[in-house]
This record gives sequence, structure tokens and C-alpha cells, in this order.
Amino acid sequence: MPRSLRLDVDVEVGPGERLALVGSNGAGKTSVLRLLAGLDRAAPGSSVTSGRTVLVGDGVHVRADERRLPMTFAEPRLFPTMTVLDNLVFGAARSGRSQAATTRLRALAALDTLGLGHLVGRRAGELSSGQSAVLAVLRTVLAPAVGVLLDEPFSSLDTEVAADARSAVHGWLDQLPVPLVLATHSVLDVMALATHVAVLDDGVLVQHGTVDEVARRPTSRFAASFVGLDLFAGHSHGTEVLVDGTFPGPASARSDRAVAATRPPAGPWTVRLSSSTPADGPVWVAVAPRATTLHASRPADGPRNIWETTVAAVEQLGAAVRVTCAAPLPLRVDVAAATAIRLGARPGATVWGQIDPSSLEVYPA
Amino acid sequence: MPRSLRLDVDVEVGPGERLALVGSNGAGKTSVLRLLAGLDRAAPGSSVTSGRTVLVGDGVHVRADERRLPMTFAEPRLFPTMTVLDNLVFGAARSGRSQAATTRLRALAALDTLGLGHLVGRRAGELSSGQSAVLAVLRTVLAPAVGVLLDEPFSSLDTEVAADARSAVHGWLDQLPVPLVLATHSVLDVMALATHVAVLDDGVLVQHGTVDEVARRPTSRFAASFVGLDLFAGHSHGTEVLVDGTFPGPASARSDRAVAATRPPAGPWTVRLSSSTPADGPVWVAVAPRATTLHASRPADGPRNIWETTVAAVEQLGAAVRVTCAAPLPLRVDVAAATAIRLGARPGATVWGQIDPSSLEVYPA
Amino acid sequence: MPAWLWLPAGTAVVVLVLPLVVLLARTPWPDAITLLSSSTVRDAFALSLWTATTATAVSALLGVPLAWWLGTGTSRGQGLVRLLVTIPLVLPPVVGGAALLFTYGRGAPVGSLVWNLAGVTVPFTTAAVVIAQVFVAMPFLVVSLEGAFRARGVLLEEAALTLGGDPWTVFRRVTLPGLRPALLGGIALCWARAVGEFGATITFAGSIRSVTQTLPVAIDELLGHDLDAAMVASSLMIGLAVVVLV
Amino acid sequence: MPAWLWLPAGTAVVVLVLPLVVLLARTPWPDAITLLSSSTVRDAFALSLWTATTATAVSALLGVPLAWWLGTGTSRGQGLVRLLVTIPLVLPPVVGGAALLFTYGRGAPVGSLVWNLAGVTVPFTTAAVVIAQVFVAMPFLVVSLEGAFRARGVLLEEAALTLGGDPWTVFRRVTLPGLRPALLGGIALCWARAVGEFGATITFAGSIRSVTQTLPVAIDELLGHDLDAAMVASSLMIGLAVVVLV
Repeated sequence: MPRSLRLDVDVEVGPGERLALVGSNGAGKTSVLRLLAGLDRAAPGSSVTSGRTVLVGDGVHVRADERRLPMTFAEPRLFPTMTVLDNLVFGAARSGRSQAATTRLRALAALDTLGLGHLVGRRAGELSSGQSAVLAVLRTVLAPAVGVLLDEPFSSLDTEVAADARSAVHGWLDQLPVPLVLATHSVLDVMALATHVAVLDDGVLVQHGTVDEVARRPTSRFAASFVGLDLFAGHSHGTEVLVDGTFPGPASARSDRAVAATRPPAGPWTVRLSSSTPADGPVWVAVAPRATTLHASRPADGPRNIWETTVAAVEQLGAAVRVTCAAPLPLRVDVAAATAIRLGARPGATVWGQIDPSSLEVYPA
Repeated sequence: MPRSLRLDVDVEVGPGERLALVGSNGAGKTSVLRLLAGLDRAAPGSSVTSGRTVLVGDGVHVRADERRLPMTFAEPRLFPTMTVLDNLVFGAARSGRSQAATTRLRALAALDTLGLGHLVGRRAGELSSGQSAVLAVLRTVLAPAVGVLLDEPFSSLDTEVAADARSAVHGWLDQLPVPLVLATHSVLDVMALATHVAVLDDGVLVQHGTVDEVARRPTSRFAASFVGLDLFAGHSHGTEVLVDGTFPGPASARSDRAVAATRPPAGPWTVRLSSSTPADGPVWVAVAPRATTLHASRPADGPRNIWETTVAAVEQLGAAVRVTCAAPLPLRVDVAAATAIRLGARPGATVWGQIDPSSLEVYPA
Repeated sequence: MPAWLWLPAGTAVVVLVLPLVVLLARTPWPDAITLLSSSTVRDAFALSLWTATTATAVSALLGVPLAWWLGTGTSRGQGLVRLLVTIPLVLPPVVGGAALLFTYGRGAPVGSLVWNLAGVTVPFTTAAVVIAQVFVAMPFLVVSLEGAFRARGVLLEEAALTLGGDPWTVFRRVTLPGLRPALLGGIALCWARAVGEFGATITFAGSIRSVTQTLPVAIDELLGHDLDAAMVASSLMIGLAVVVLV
Repeated sequence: MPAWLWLPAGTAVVVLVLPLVVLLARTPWPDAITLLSSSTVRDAFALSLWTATTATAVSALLGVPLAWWLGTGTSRGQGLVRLLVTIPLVLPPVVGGAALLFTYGRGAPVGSLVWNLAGVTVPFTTAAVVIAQVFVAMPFLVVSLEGAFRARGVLLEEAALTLGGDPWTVFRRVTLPGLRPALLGGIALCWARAVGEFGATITFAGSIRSVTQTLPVAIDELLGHDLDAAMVASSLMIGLAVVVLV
């Protein structure tokens, strides 16, 4: 898909550091990796650097096969006509006999650890999709490299197979002596494989930090929705936070856009916290779906942090149902389907929301 | 896929009643509908009846086109070479001129209500998938019928398109003068379109009741997981319930099987309720994923209903993460991804679980 | 693609395209009208058009039901029948012509039956031309339609049945319209193959002016004594081929 | 399928299968060995085998790079080239033969060039047989391989490049092995078409015993004076066709 996207990304990844690129479809994750790998060319006048090497820019172009940036793709792309072992040592073939022999031994050891030793002479075309995905990463990790690129390596796998693949790959990465860049849609990939996160929006880097920082205090709409939080702009004063009903940041995550379409205009709303916020002024307020409880009628607990609303949309997440509220706050609340049925939570139904202020994260914008 | 499945289903569906057939893949939902519609033949010796008509059995066979049981399939199956209107009145063609004219008027009125009046002369092949799905149901509803069959009519649609389709169809069904049978995987379909639920497991009817009854008190593992609850067998005595760590019922839902594989053997565990259970004796205990809170360290609230456990598996549900606990109870807890990251909830990690006894549903087994 | 592979790739294009270009360039276009109206070319052209059209019509009438059975049925023996009816696709046409001659010739089993019943001989008649064309061209129609039947499956037909459509209505209003593109494609292919038929025709029907001398047969003969007419007739057939392809 | 459609479907099968069955049934099998070793059939068979094999080899050498370019390149003009090289697929072989004659004949542009440079004439030689076979058979190889190239895309090649494989290694170890099934299929098709070639051969190369008389050409001639030998040779070619199909 030839597509023109202006990229503006500048991130440093140290040896042993593992950076997850996250962002909605079309945000530029794969484009960044393909440019780094040398599979696509940047537009004239732009520059792509890796370490101290200018890969493209000012007329310099290093061929993909000379960059030492092996890449794993969303499909395993094992060579189906070669044996598993030949696949794994393919990258070392150019580096001379002794390097090839060492790689061969490392490959055999890794296969044994995975319990796949019996597959060593099997043609790669005969493997299951889970085995292929794991071995594709292994092939990439075994190739001579100044950095390793993974592009959604487990996105084509079933939930459980992906979980196994992730835990198999987890161990190798701890010993990887070079930087790793991983593009992913899956928060489980980030939890299992990454140390840092870079959030891309429409080709632009909008947040960069450790996994914990980004999960705790997302500063963009996509990052918040990636870690499962609703994010609102607000203004804090003592124990009160005036929350604006609008999402901050550019609209790009697909599901958010859908919600926006069905959401009536929302007014500001005041949350009373149990303790003071760190500083008065503009803040972000991050709300977990479990912070809000829905009731079919007004609960008896008192007037604080309780409001009447209508259901704007319902969505199924596995066996849970995600209810999106209308005014005053377009909060998303996850409940068991059984609960949704009991609440009669169809679009347009009236429900009562109650928020637990202690589970809000409030931090300076 | 010619497959041999022994079906044992006997359900009465009254006029205006709308029955949702639910069950895991291969439970026989589609088989039941196709047998009713006359598209597949039952094995010799068995019988399929609809109302007072013996459709198949004892040598009687009524041809599919003479049964008046129009069916919608998982794919819209509109006739791409005909216009939208010709598709909608196809079923009435055999019933004489006046019937056809009436159907034509009803079709035009329904298209106008949907805001699709301008599509009336368009070829059906040019419609979007959402429009096709809605019109396929409309075509079925408009055909002369003694009953209407819908087989996962929205399963191929995106979340938001399916929501629109569901609300469009919702209105027609309230005026449907004949019984409706709907096979579905989606709890949102059940919420929006059904009055009753029949739970199939491996071809056998295991529970039948109103939507509310089944959602509140599921009695099979699949039904519980369909409405998003964990179900355990237990024994109640006063305010104490001794909960067995095993799932009851046959293992058929796919995700349950996966959990079973990674779950260590679990011992019995006692929950202390705030009030007495209705009756002493064997009970089911249904637990919503929100009933349990996970903590990274032991919470201070006291010793009741708190236990230390390890994470058996994590699974992504949209932007939420479903954490499955190990012993003593294989509970599934949904948390925001941000929370899972903060907890470090990787497989094998230690967490503390705390259950809210007031949100358990305990009922006689 | 490595640069040196351009050499063979380019050669391949030249080998395939050059003869056509040279033929079109050398054709005496100013005399084309005169040459086309010469009785040999004109008769052959007319004969080609109507035999090919007749053969295509026969192929469609017989081939569509066969393709339907092959594409949707689940009977045993289907695999064998499919193999047998596709043999003419890869069989040299001359051999096909020989087989027809050994079958429909005067001394042959079917031929003598026809002679006894109707008092006619089949070979070296216009009917023989049509039979030869049906034999070599119908498999194209059957194979391409069978794929279309198979790809469609019976999904729409099932829906139409539950809505109350009787089988004949369903075939006429649902199955046939859905097959239109494949049917047109198959007919074009079949017609092109029929109109270009030479080997089976010359073997089974010979080269009798106005009776069995179709355009390809005439070109073969004209090459011996009237190169200009042969060129014009050949260019005409290239034109037909391009029209069928596009 | 409504019952009355069985009539045309059955007729179609009879029309296509009966001639082959009759031919095989009437073939004088006891004399087959003698007839096969008669010098006409033997010479023609040998000539057919080695010209078809040579033509297939040439087609593969020239056609694989062309198919690669058509299947993976993104240049403009690709559509036109694809159309041009598939014309021989639907062109009547006789017309192809005529085009070759007008191109490589003694008085023709390329023919006179060859005569001036090398002092040889092309038509009515064994070389002409091979050229005619390449012309009609290579498009089959190109078309089937092009589809395979297109279906494969460059996914594996990209992975191999990032792993450090240089372009030639990637072609040799990744691209070529992946194409094997399609290549073998294309070669079989190409060979079958070459071995059955008749129209272009008889027009461009004639029917000279041991020089240009391939098996199909010989069958055409034998039908005139030795039916038994023609039958045996025809049965032989049916056998070849079935082998290629299976």
C-alpha cells in the first residue's frame, strides 16, 4: 500500500533497551521499521539514521542486506522450502564459517529449550503457525545485528498460542546485546517484551517513556485507550477537579471515533477527590473502566460523584460488555454481560453512574 | 462441512417469542436452523417437527421452498444481480399479485424508515456489508412465513456497524407475528433481539428460559461464560459457602479449555457472605469479573475473603486485560491494562485477590 | 530483478511479438478490401464465422449443464469425468481429428450407423467442421464455467429456497444471472478456439472450398499461391484474437 | 440439478469422450510394436520428442525472466507487454505459422538478414520446427509462471534481505525453490503444447520426413495411406496427454 505519511520520530534506544512502538493503524509504526530496515525509501531530502550511520539522506543509501537490522514481520515469512535449521542460520551464512557454526549451535540450543529439537530437519512449511511465529523471531534474533526489528510478530496468532510465543521469546530478549524496536497493537506484547514505549500518532512521536510511566500517566488519547483508560482534560483546585467532557488530543483511534459519533455534547462536571491534587491548574484525569459502577436506579450512598445518564453505546469485549455513557462524561464502563442484561443497558436506556474518586489518576497536563 | 452430530432439542417458541440459540462452535446451533429450514436432511429414523407439521421423520419430507421458514445466514446472501427491491419481494413472488404488491409497499416503507430509500433500484451487489446484513434480515422478515430463522446475521460486521444493524432490526421484530429462532455468538444480539435463550451443548439443550433468568442464574459452564460470569459448584451452610475450585459441567467453551490447561489444581475455599443463602445444600456460585479486586500486596482490610494467588494467564479483551488466577479459585478478573502493568500481572506473578461477597450470586444447584 | 535478466526477458518479448508486428507491417493494406472480397477469403471467412458460432451455441447448450454438474454435484465418478472431458484441451488437434475420423468415418462404428439410418456421411462435410470445433472448443467452456459454478457454491440458492423460490425459478433468477460474466468469458474463449481450429478440421473435414475450408485452412492453402491474400487473412485473425483477449 | 438437464450433460460427455474411446478400441494393439518401429512413426516420434524438449528449454530460459518481470515489476507498459505476449495463446497456430514465415522467410526482413549473415534459410528446417513450437508454447509457461510470481509477492525476499542475504543468494535460495511447483507445471504445459503443435509447424516448417515431420504432422500424412499406423500414433499421443494432465 503505497501511502504518503510524514514521519517525525526521534527516539534513542540503548543496547538492551526494548522499545515498543504503539499507535493506531496507519500511525506509522510499520513505516518506521521498514525505513530502518531499508525495505522502503524515504522521500528525497529526508533522513533516516540508525546509531551513527546515516542510512538514507543526503544521497547516501545503504542496501537492506548490508544494514544488519534483521526484521520479523506480522507473517512469519519462514522460507518454506528450507529446513528449520537452514532458516535459523540463513542470516549467518554471509559472515564466514566460524560465525555460521556458532549460530548453528545457538540455534540448536534454542530449539532444545523450546522443546522443538525434533523439528530441526523439518521443512519450515510444515510448522504450525505458533511454531512459525516463534521461530521467525528466533531467526531474527540469531542474525548478525546492530539492532533487531519486530513488526507485530504475534498478531496473527490465537490468544493462547500468542501467550506461549510471548513467553518463549521473553527469555531471549533479556540477553539481546543490541537495541530492539517492536511495533505492536497488543498491550500484552508491551507487558511481556518491552522496557519503553513510544506512542505514534499520524507519524509523529507524541509520548516516550518507560512502560510504567506511559501506563500510569498517558498524555494522549491513543495512549490512554491503549492502556484501557478514559482520559479527560480538567482543571484542579484543592480537592475539586472540574472535568471537561471532551477527549483531548487528535482523534485517531478507531473505536474512539465511533464513540464520538454516537455521543451527545457533554458538559463539564466536577469530581470531588478524597485528598488534594498535587498542584492546582490544568490536569489530565485518567479513569479506569472499573472506577465507575452502574446502577439501574439512584443508589442510596449520597449525592457525591453520582449522576444520571443514558447509555450511548454498548460493545462486546469477550464476555464483558463495555457500556459507554452519554452526558455529562462519555465514560466507558466494563461490566459482565449478566450485569448489562440486569441493567437493561441498551442504547438509550437510563442508568445511574457512580465514580470511585480514589481510583482516578490526576496529574498535571 | 458434513459432520455427524446427535441433536436433542425440544423447545416451544410462541408467536412473538424470540428464541436465541447459544452455544459454543459446533454445539449445533446452525444445524438446528438448517434442519428446520430443510437445507439439510436429518438421519433416517429421527424427526424434525415445526408447529404441528412433521417436516422430516417417518418418511415425510417437506421441500425447503415449501416450508415457509425463511432464513438469514451469517453472510447476507443477497442476490447481487437483482435490485434491492427485487431482493426484498423475492419471497412474495409465489404468493400471487396482491400479496406481492403488499410486500412491495412494506419493503418501500421499511427502506424509507432505514433512510435507504434511495437504494431501492440499486443492484444488491453494490451495497455495503452493513446495509446488506440489515436488508438480508428485512428480506427474511418480509417473506411469507410460519416462523423466521436467523443464523448469526451480524457476525461478519464490525462492532459499530453491527450495533446500527441491531437497532434497525430491533423494531421489526417487535411486530413479527410468528416465532423467531436466532442462532448467535453475541450477547449483544441476545440483549437486543431475544426474549428467551436456549443453551446448546454438543447438540443437547442444557438450559432454557427467559433472557433474564439465564443471565442471572446460568446453570452450565457455557451459559455462565456467555454472560461473562465464572461459575463454581459449592455447598452452602448459613452464611458460609464452601466453593469447589472446579468448573461444573462438560468442557466445551474454547477459552475455558485453554484456562484449564494452564490452571494448577485448586482446593476448596470458603466465602463468607453478608447474609444467609436461601437454602442450605448444593449451590451454584456465579462470580462477576468485577467482584474480585487484585492487589500487588496484601490489602489492609482484614483477613476475610482475601487470598494470595499467582497469575495463571493474561488475555487481552479490547483495552482491558483479563487475568486468570491460579489456586485456590480459577477466577477471572478484568482490569484496565494500566492496572495490569502496575500489578506486574504476568503469568507466574504473585498477586492478592479480594472478593466482594455482596456481588456473588448464590442459588440452588 | 538483476539487470542481466533483461536480456532473456527482452528476447522472449521479441520472439513472441516480432512475427506479429512484421506480419501487420507487411500486409498490403491498400489492397485489403479487394483481397478480402476475393472469393476464397470471403467464402472462408463466412464459413468460419457461422461454423464457429454454431459450434459455440452447441457447446453452450451441452456444456453448461455438464459444467453445472461438475461444479456443484458431489457424485462419485465426477473426478474421472472431469479428467476425460479435459483431455481434448491438451490433445493435439490432429489427433482429435483422427479420433473423430475413426469414429464418424464411413467404415467406423458411429459413421456406419449414421449411414444406415440417414444415408449421409459425416466426414468432409460442413457438419464435420462443426463437430471438430465442438470437440476442441467445448472443453474450454466447460472448464471455465465449472470453476465459476464451484466458486459460487450454493449459498444464494439455499437462501432463495428458504424464501420460497421453487427450483426452476431459483435457477432462472438466481443461478443463471450470477453466472453471466463467466458464461460470456467462456463463450468468447470457446468461439475463439473454434474460429482458429485447424488441425482437427483439416484431418476430419479436409479443405473443400465453401464447404469445409475455414479461414485457417484457407490461409494454409493461400500461403502456397497468394501471399498477399494470406497476409490480409492472417491480419484479420490477429485482430479477432486481440478483440477476444480485451 | 433438474433431471432433464442430464440429457445435454450426458450428450456433452459422449461427444467429448466417445471419439477417444473408439480410437483406443480400434487401435490394432497387437501390431503396435511393429507399427511404432516403422520408420515414419519412429522418426517422427524421435523428432517430436527432441524438438519439443528443446523448445521447452528455450521457453524456460527466456520465459522465466519475462514472467518474473511481469509478475513482480511495477513498470508502466507491463500491461501492454502482457497483452502482446498472450496473443499467441488465442491466435490460430496457422496464423502464427504464417507470421513466422513472413518474418523469417528468405525474402522477409529477419530471414534475409540471417541469409546475409549466416547463409542459411530458416523455414522448412528443424530450427523452424523449434521456433514454431516456442512461439505457440512459451506463452503458456509465461502466463502460468507470472501468476505464481504475482501470488508469491516479495514477502520472503524482503525477510531474506533484512537477514543479510545478497540479491543473488536470495534469488537462488528463496525465490527459485519457492517457484518449483509452478515451474514444473508450466514446463509440463509448455511441453505438451509443443509436442502437439501442428498448424504453425506445417505452415512454417512443412512436412519433410526426419527434418520437420513431427508426430502430429506425420499422423496427418498417415491418415492418407496407413490408417493402422495413424491409429497407433494417435493413441500414443492420447497417452502423452493423459500423463501431462495427471
